Amino acid sequence: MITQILFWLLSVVALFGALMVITSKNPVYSVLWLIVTFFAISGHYILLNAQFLAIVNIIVYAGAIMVLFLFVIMLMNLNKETEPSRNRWVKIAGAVAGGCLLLVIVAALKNTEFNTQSATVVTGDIGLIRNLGKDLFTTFVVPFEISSILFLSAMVGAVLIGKKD
Amino acid sequence: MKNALQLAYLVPLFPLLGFLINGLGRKSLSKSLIGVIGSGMILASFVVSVWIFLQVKDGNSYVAEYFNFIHVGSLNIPFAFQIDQLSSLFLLIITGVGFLIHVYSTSYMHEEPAEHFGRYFAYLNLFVFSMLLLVMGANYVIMFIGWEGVGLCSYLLIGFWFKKTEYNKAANKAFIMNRIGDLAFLIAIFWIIGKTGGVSYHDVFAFASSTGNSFSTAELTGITMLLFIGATGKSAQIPLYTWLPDAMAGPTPVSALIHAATMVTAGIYMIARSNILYTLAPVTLNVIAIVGLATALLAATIAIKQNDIKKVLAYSTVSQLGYMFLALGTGAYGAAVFHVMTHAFFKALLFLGSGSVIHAMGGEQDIRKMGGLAKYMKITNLTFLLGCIAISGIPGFSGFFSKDEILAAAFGKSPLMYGIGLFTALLTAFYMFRLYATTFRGSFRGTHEQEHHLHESPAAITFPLIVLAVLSVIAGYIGLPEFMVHGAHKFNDFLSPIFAGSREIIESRGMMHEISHSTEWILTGVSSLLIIIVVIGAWRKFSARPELGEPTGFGKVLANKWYVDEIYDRAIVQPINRFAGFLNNFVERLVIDGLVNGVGRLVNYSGRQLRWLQSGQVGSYVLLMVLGILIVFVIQFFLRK
Amino acid sequence: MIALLLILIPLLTGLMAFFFREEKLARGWALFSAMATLAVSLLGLTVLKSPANLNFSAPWMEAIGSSFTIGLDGMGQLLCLLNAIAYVVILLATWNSGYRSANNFFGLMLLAQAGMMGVFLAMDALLFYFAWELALIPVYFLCSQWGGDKRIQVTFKFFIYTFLGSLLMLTGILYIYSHTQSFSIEAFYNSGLTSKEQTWVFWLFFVAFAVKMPIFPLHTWQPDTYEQSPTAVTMVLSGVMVKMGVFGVLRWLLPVLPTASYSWGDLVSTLALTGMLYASLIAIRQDDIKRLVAYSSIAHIGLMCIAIFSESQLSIQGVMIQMFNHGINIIGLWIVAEIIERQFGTRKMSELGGLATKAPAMAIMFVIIAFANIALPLTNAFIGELLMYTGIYNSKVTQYHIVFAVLAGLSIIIAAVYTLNMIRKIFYGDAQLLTVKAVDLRISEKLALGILVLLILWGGIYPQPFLDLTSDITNAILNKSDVMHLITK
Amino acid sequence: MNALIISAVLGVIMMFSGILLKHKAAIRTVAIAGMILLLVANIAEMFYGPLFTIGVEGMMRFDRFALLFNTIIFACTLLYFLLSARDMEKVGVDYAEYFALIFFILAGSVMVASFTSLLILFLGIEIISIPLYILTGSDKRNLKSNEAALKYFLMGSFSTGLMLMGIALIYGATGTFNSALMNIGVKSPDLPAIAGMLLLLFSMSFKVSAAPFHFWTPDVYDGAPTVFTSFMATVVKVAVFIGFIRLFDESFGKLHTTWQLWVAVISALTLFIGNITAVFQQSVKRMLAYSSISQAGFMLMALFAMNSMAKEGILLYALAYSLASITIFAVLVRMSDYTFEGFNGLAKQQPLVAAVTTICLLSLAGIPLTAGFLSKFYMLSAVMQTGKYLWLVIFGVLMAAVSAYYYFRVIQAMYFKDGNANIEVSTGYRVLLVIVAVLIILIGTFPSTVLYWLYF
Amino acid sequence: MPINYYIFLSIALFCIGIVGVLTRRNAIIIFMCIELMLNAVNLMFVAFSKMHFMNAGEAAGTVGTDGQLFVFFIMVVAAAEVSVGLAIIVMMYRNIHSVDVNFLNRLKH
Repeated sequence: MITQILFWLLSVVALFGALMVITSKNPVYSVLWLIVTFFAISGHYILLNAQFLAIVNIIVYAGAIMVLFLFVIMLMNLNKETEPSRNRWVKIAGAVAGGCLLLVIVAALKNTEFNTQSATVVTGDIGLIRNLGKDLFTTFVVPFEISSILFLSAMVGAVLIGKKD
Repeated sequence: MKNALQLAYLVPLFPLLGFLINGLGRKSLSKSLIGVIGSGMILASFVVSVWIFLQVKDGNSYVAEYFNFIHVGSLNIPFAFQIDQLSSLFLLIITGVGFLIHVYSTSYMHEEPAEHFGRYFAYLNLFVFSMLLLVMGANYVIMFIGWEGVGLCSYLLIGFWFKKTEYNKAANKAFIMNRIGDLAFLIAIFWIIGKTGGVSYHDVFAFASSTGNSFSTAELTGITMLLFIGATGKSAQIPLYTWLPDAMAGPTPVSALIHAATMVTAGIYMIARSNILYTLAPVTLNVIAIVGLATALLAATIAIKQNDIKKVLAYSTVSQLGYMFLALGTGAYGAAVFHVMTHAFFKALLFLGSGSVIHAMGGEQDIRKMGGLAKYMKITNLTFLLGCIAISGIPGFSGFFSKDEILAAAFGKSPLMYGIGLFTALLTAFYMFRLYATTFRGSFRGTHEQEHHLHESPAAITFPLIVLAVLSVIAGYIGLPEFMVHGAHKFNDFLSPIFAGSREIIESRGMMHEISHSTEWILTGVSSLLIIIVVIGAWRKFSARPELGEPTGFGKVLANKWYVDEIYDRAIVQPINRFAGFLNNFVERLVIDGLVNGVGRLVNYSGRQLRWLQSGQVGSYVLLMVLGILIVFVIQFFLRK
Repeated sequence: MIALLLILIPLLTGLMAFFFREEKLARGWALFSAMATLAVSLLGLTVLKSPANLNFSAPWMEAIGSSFTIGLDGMGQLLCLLNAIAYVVILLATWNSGYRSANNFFGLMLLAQAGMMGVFLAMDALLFYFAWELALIPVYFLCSQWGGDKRIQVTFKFFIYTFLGSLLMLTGILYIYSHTQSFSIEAFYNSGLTSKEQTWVFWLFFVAFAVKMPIFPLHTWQPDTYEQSPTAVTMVLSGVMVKMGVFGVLRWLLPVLPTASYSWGDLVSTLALTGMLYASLIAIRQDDIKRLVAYSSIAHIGLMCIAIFSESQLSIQGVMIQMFNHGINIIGLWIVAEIIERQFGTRKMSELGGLATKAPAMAIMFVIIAFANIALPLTNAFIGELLMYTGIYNSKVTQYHIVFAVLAGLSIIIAAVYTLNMIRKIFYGDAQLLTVKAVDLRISEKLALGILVLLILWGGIYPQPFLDLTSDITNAILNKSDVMHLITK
Repeated sequence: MNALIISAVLGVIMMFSGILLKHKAAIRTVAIAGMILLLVANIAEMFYGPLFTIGVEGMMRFDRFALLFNTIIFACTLLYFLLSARDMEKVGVDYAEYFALIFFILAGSVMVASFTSLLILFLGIEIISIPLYILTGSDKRNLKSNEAALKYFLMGSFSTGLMLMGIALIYGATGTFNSALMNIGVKSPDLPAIAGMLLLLFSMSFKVSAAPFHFWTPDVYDGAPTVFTSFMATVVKVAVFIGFIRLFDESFGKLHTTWQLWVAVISALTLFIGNITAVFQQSVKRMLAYSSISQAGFMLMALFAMNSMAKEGILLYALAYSLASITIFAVLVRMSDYTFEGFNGLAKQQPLVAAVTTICLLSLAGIPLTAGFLSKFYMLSAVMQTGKYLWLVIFGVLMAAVSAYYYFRVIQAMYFKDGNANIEVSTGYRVLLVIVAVLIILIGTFPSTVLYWLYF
Repeated sequence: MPINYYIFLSIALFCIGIVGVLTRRNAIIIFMCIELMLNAVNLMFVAFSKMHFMNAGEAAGTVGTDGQLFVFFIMVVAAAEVSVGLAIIVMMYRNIHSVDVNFLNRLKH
C-alpha cells in the first residue's frame, strides 16, 4: 500500500521533472530538474530493491555528471535565456513524433504476457553490493576489464580534444 | 556430237573473261585491243551458241550441273545451266545482236579516253555475261542472279558518263525500280522454295503439273503474279515503266542492246520459261494481257509527241514490250518470243540508226533540229527506213508476221483487245513515220556547222546497221502463219517442246479458241490496209511540214507523258522522303533519344531533390529517423499480420 | 589448345603492347599479334580441327560452380575468324593514321579483341559474362580517349547503356544459376525453368543482347558512338562487337530458354522489323557517311534478329554466315569512310563528289562493297539474305512469317536507295573544291580492301564451305530449342 | 582473444610512445610493427589457438568466422597505416594518440566481431564509437571537423539510447543477454522482443549508415579529416556489419521472417538514396561518403539472405570494399582539390596512381575480374538463393548501373579531361599501390585462393 | 506493482527524452535529454531484473543480477560519453562561441 503511493509519487515527480527539463528555458534549471528526475528514479531503484544502483545513480549521475554539466554551462555562462527557441513547427513536429512513438509502443506492449507479472518490494537482496560485486568480479569480469579500455580511450579523447595547442 | 552442249559453260565464260581482261587492263591496253577483245569474246560465244543451237534444233536439251551453289539441309540449289530451245534461241539473240553492237561501239565510243573505253567494254561484256546467266540458269536463283546482274550493268552503263548528275539519277531510278520488281521476284522464289523445297525449273514445273500434292490455284496465282511484277520491273510495264525512257541517258549502243534488244525482254523470257505455271493461273494471264495492252497503248500515245529521237524509240520499245505481254497474256507464248526476236532486230537497228544520226549531228538528239538527213547519210537512211517499216508491221517485213500473230491471238481472246491492239499498231506506224519523216525528209533545220559536219558514219557503224536491216526484213519468214502456208511456222515448231506442257493443259481444259483462217485473212487484210494508210499519211504530213512548235492542249499532256513521273514523285517519293525526315528529325532525336536521356535526367533530378533531405540540421535528421521508426512500428504492429 | 591460344595471344600481346613506347613499334606489334591470331584461327579451321584442339577446360572458381571452359564449334570458328581477319584488315587500313600514345591505343584494341574472342569461345555462363564486360571496358577507354569532340558524353551513354544491359543479363544468369548451381552451358541447357521463369530470364538476357545488336528502340547509342569514336574502333564495334549480341542470342537465348523464345519471338521480331524500316528510312536522310552506315547496320542486324526468331534451319544458317559477311562488308565501308575523312577532314557527303575520277580504285572497291552491302547476287550478303528471307518466309514458329518477310523485304529497296545515293554523292558528279586534290588508295589500304573484296566474292560465288562449317551447330541449336515440339504443344 | 588483448595493450603502448618517442617516424614504425604483430598473432590464433586462455563466461566466441574477419580488418588497417599513416601528421600534433585510439577501435571491433552477449556488443560498439567521435573532431581548428564531431556525437549517443532500449526490451522478454539463449527464449510472436529487435535493427543500421538512419554519414565523413574518414568508412563500417550479421543470425534466427522484410526495405532504400544522391555530388570525398552508403546497401543483402553464401560473401565484400576504398582515400588525401575537377589530368602526371585508382573504382563499380564484382556477385546470388524478393536483386542491379555513373566520372576526370592534378608519391607508396591493384585483380580472378581460408 | 507500469513509465521518460532531442537547440540540453533516455532504460532494466528474479521464485539465487550489472555498465559508458561529449561541446564553443546546433550547417547536401 505504502509502496503504491510511493510508486505513484515518484513516477509523477520523475515525469514532471523530465518535462521541466525539456521545457525550461534556462539551461541551469534544466540541469536541476534533471537531477530531480534522477533522484526520483533512484527512489524507484530502492523500491525495486536495487539499493546499490540507487546510490551509484545519485553519486555518479546526480553527483558527478550533472555537476560536470553545471560547470560547463557556467563556463559558457549560458545561465540565462540565451537559446533562441526553435522554429515553432519544428517543435510541434518533434513533440507530435515523440508522442506518437510513445503511443505506438505503449499500444503495442499494453497487452503482452507481462500483464500477469509484477515487480514489487519483496525480500530480495540481489541489489546488495555483495551479490553484485561477486557477480561483477566473476561472471562479468571480462566486460569489467574491457570497460577500462573504454575509459582509457575516453580519457585520451578528452585530453586530446580539450587541451589547447 | 553431244559435246557442244557440254561446252555450254563457254558461252558465258568468254564475256566474263572479256570483262576481267578489259576491266583490269583498261589502263594498260590500247583502245583497238580493248575493242577487239570485247567484240571477239562475244563473237566467240556467238559461235558456240550457233553450234549449240544446231544441236538443240535436233531436239536435244541438256541440264549441266557445275557445283553446289547453296546446299542447306533439304534445300539444294546447284549452279546449273539448262540448254534447250528457248534458252538457245535467246543465246543467239543476245550474243548475235550483242556482237554487232560491240562492233558498233568500237567506233561509236571512240572519242572516249582509253580508260573509260575499257571500262565501257568491261561493263558491256559483264552485261552479256549476266544476261547469258539469266537465260541459261537452270533454276530461279541462277536466273535471279543474272536478273540482278543485268540490272547492275544497266545501272553502270546508264550512269556511264558519271559526271552528269542527272544521268546518275536516271541510273539510280532504273536500279531502284528494278529492285521493286526484284523484291516481288524474290518473294515468289521464297514461296516456291517453301512449297516445293527446290527452285530448279524441272522440279517446280513437275510439281506444278503433277496431280495431287501440287500448288493450289490461289498459290499459283500468287506466285505467278509476283513473278509478273518482277517482270514489269525488268521489262518496263505499267506501273514500273518510267525508268526506261530515262535510261536513254546511257550511250546509244547501250540503249540498243540493253534497253531494246535483250535485257528488257528478260521478263518475257521468264514468263515464257514458266509458261506452265501461268497456264495454270488464268487470272494472272488476264491481268498480264490487260497490263500489256494498257502499256502498249499508253506508251504509244506518249511516243507520238516526243521530240527526242531516242525517247521516241524508248517509248516504242515500251509499247512493243506491252505487245509481247499481251501475247503472253493470251497464252500465245510462241508469238511473244517470236516478237522478242524480230523486235530485237528492228529495234536494235533503229537505235543504232539513231545513234548514227546523233553521231553525225554531233550529239544532237532533238528531231526538230534535224531533217533532210537522207541525202547526207544514205545507208543510215535506208536501214532506218527498213526498221520503221518492219516495226510498223507493213506486210512482208518481220514485224508484220510477229505482230499479226499477236493480234490474232488477241482477237481469239476478245475482239476488244484486238481493237485496242490494232489501234496501238496504227499509232506505232504513225509515230515511227513521224520520226522518220521529220528526221530524214524535208530540209535540214540544224545549225550551219552541224550541216557542214554531216557525213555518213564509218563502216564499223554501218556494217551492223546493214546486217540488222537484212535480219529485220527476212526474220519474219521463219514464222509464216498457219493460214498462209501450212506448216511453215518453223519457229513455233522449234519452240514447241517448251510450250508442250501448256498446250496440253489448254487443250485438256478446252481453253483453245481457234479462229478460222478466213477470219484471219480478214483481220490481216484490214490491219495491213489501215497501217499502210496511216504510214502514207504520216509520211506526207511530216516530211512536208514537221511540227516544230510546242504542243498544246491534249498534245501537251502526251508530250509530258501523262505527267506520270510527276504523279509518282508527288504520291510516293516525296511523302516517303518527308516521313523519313520526320523520323530523323523528330522521332529519333526527340522521342526515342529523348526518352533515354530523360531517364538520365530523371536520376539527376531526383538526386538534386534528395539532397534537400540532407539539410545539415541535426534536429531534422533525428526527426526523420524517428519518423522512420514510427512508420516501421506502425506497420509491424498494427498493419502487418 | 587453339581455343586457348585465340584468347591468350591477344590478351598477352595486348598487355605487352602497353610497354612499346615507340609508335611504329606498337603498331607493328599489334599487326604481328593480329596476324598470329589469324594464323591460329586458320589452323583451327584447317589442320587442327580435332575436338581435342578446339576445346579446353581448366578448373576455375569451382567454389561457385564455374570453370574456365572454352570451345570452338562452327559458329565460334566463323566468328573468331571474322574477329581475327577484322583486326588484320583494320590495322592494315589504319596503318597511316597516327594516334597519340599509340601503345595504349593498340594495347586496348588487342584487349578488346581478347574479350570478344572470349565471348565467342565461352562455354561457361560466368566466363561469358566476364568476357562480355572485358570487351566493353577497353572500347570505352578507346572511344572516350581517341574519339571526336562529343566523345566523352556519347561514349559514356554507350557505356551506361551496355553496362546496364549486361547487369540485367547477369541477373538472368544468376537466376538460372540459383536453379542449376553451375554455370556450365550444359547445365544451363538443362535448367528446366518453367515457362513463367523463362519469360523473366528471357527479357533480362534479351535486353543485354538487344542493346549490343542493337534492336529498336535501344539503338540510340549506336549512331552517335560510331560517329564519335575513332574509325578503327568503329570498325571493331560494328564489324565484330555487334555480332556479340546476335551470337549471344543464338548461343545463350534460343537453346537455354526455348519456350520463352518461342512465345516471345513474335514481339521481338516486330521490334526488329520496326527497327529495320525505321533505320532504313532514317538512313535516307543522313548526310554523314558514318551515320548512314550506322543506320544501315541497324537495319541489317534487325533482319538477322527476325531470322533468328523464325527458328528455321535456313534462317539460322543464314544468320550464321551473315554475321561473318556483314562484318566483312561493313568494315569495308568504314575503311573507305575513314580514308575519306582522313583525306578531306569531312564526312559530309554534300561536301564530297567526283571522287571516281580522282580515285578510281577507291571508287571501284567501294562500289563493290556497297553493292555487297545491299546483297547483290554473287556477293556474300546475297547468300545470307536469301537464306534468311527464305527461312523467315517459310517459318513455322510464327503465323506472321509472310508479313515479316515481305515488310522486311521493303528494306531491300530502301537500302538500294540510300546506298546508291551515297555512291552518287561521294564518287560521281564533278569534283568539289574539297576533292579536287584527292589521292587514290595507298598500298596498305589497297591490300586491306582487296582482302575484303576477295572474301566478298568468295562468299558470294562459292559459299558452300561456310555453310558446311555452320550446319552442325545450326542443327544443334534447333534441336536444343526443339521448335517442332513447342509448336505441336 | 589474442587480438583483443594485444590491440588493447598496443593502444596503451602507443599512448606512452607519444611521450617517449620524439620522432613521428619512430611512432609510425612502432604502430606499423604493432599492427603486423597484431595480424600475425591473430593468424596464429586461427591455426594454433589462443595464447591466453581467459574464461569469458560465454560472453564471446572466437570462432573461425570472427578470426577470419579480424584478419581481414587487421590486414586492411595495416594497408591503411602503410598508405596513409604519414598523412595523419597533417591533422594535428597528437600523432601517437591517433594510433592509440585506432588500436582501441580495433579492440572494439574485435569484440563486436566475436560477441555472444549483448553486453559485449554494447561495450564494443561504444569502444568503437567514442574514439571515433574524437578522431572526427581531431582537426580542432577546423570548424567542419568540429561540427562533424558534434553531430556524430549527438546522433551517435542518441542511437546508443535506442540500442539500449532495445536490449532492455529483449532482456525483459527473454531474461538473458546471451544471444544463443535469447534465440531459444524468444516466444514468437513476442511483441517486446520484436520491438527490441527492431530497435536494435535501427541502431545497428545507424552505425552502418543504412537509410533512413544514414543522415549523419555524409556530413561526418565529409567533415572528418580525410585520413580518418578513410578508416571509419572502411574498417569500422565493416566491423559493425559483422556484429550486425552475428546479432541477427544468432540472436534473432527465430524472428527471421519478421525482420527479413524490413532488412530488404532498408537495403533497397539505402541503395536508392546512396546512389541517387551520389550522382549529384561535386566533391569526390562526399561522393565517396554516399558511395559507402550504397555499398552498405549491398552488404545488407547478405544480412537479408543470411545463408552460407551470404556469410562468405560479406567477408569477401568487406575485403574488396575496404581495399578499394582505403586506396582511393589514400590518393584523395594527397589531392589538393577534392572536387571532380581536382582529378583532371591526373593520368598524365601520375599514370600509375591513376591506373590503380581506376582499378579500385572499377572494383567498387563491380566490373568483372575485380574483387568488387565477385563480392557483388555473392550478394546478389545469395539473395537469389532465398528465392524470394527478386525485385531486390533487380533493383540492386539497376543501382549498380547508376553507381557506375559517378565512379566513372572520376575516371573520366583523370583520363579524358585536361588538367594537371598531381600528388607527390614515394616509391614505397607506388609499390603498395601496385600490390593493392594486383590483390584486387587476384581476388577477382582467383577467389578460391581467398575463399580457401573458409574451407581449410 | 504490475511490471507494465514500470515499462510505461520508463518508455514515457524515454520518449520525453526523444522529444527533448527533437525540440531543443542547445547542444548541452540535447545531450542531457539523451542522458534522460539512458536513465529511462536503466529503470526498465532494473524493473525487468526484479521481474525475472521474482519469476524464478524461491530458487532464484542470483537471477536478475545481470540486469542490474548491465545498468552499472551503462552508467560507466554514460560517464565516458559525458567526458568526451562535453569536451567536444567545449571545443565547439571555443570556435564559434555558441552551442546552438542550428549553427551546425556548414556540412549539408
